[in-house]
Amino acid sequence: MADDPQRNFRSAYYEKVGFRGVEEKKSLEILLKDNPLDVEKLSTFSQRFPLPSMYRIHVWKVLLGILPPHSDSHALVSRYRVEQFEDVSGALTAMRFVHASTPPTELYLRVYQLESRQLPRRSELRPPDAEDENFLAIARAMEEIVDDPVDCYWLIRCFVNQFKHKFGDSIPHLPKSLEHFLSQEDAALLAHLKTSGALNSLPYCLWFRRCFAGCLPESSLQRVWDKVISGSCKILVFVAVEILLSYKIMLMGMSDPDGVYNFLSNMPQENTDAIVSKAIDLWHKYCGTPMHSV
Amino acid sequence: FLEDVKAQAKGELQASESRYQAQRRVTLALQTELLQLYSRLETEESSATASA
Amino acid sequence: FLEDVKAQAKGELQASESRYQAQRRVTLALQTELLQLYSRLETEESSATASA
Repeated sequence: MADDPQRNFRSAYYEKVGFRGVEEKKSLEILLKDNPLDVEKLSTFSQRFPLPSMYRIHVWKVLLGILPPHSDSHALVSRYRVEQFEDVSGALTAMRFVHASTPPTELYLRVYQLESRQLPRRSELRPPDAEDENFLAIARAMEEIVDDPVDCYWLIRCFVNQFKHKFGDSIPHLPKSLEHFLSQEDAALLAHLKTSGALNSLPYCLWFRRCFAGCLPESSLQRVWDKVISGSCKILVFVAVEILLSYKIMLMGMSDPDGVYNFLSNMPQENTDAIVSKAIDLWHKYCGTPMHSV
Repeated sequence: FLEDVKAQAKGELQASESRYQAQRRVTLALQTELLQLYSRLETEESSATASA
Repeated sequence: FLEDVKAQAKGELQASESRYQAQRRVTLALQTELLQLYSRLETEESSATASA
């Protein structure tokens, strides 16, 4: 049935205009009524379906542990989270690390550094290093997705920390994994990237350290982050594969690795929703769809 | 049910502790900054005395 | 027994809360000190510039 093109067309269409989402939204609402929330089931839901935008931030906060599973603790814990952020940002203001016109993303970085004991002395302030830049890129994207600054800080912090702790060991292997799946999907493209030397200088940092922050527009990015936050870093590989496949014709015509790098680092912002949809399908095809519960 | 109560309490306590730990880190950062400022002040004062 | 567990959890949370409040008073005091130090430093610096 999955091969029925008519059906595929229809479901793609419904997904686009939001009808298919009605059933999913209902089942998510049922899950969200649980007290305590079943974090496992919420992860599975989020792996399988796109999160309805009205619930996205709430589900992310639960999955990242910013809110505990018990709903009747949410008010208290939210108050703690607000106070913690205000305490630290207030101290940073007193220490003159930040002031009224400091961009929020820089404030978030300083709060994060202070909390993780990495705040440099004020007399030794240096320009952001590679890791700071990764943080800032994720922060800028999160800022586009989340309105409330306190929520935004906590989501960045927990996203970055979870990503490091959970996937830190896997990240270095993702380029190899990309090569593997690209060989399955388009051996000719892979061969071209290899012979031109571009394969070794693809924008891996942008893709696998910043999780496409600054690469995909936020509306597409958040659908990728749904999967990352609910427990998959493999999805990043499939997004990369689909980006390469989408621009195959252009890439086949390029032989300069720097040209390839620059093009992919400043990728056109059209059709990114389709790229992400195809990447999610491909990810389900190779890695299976989580079936239990929901 | 008992486990449930315990889990809930644990969630709240963890958030509260994280808020407390942040205050401790703030204290450390403030102390470092103060120390630096005091030594700067001393240098300035001694050089002011020397030049006077 | 359940009441017991609840009471214990409440006690732990309160202890955490009061530790937080104590630490908070410390950081507020340090921030006040910092503010004073900054203004002293600025006075000294401006007088040093003036006398130079």
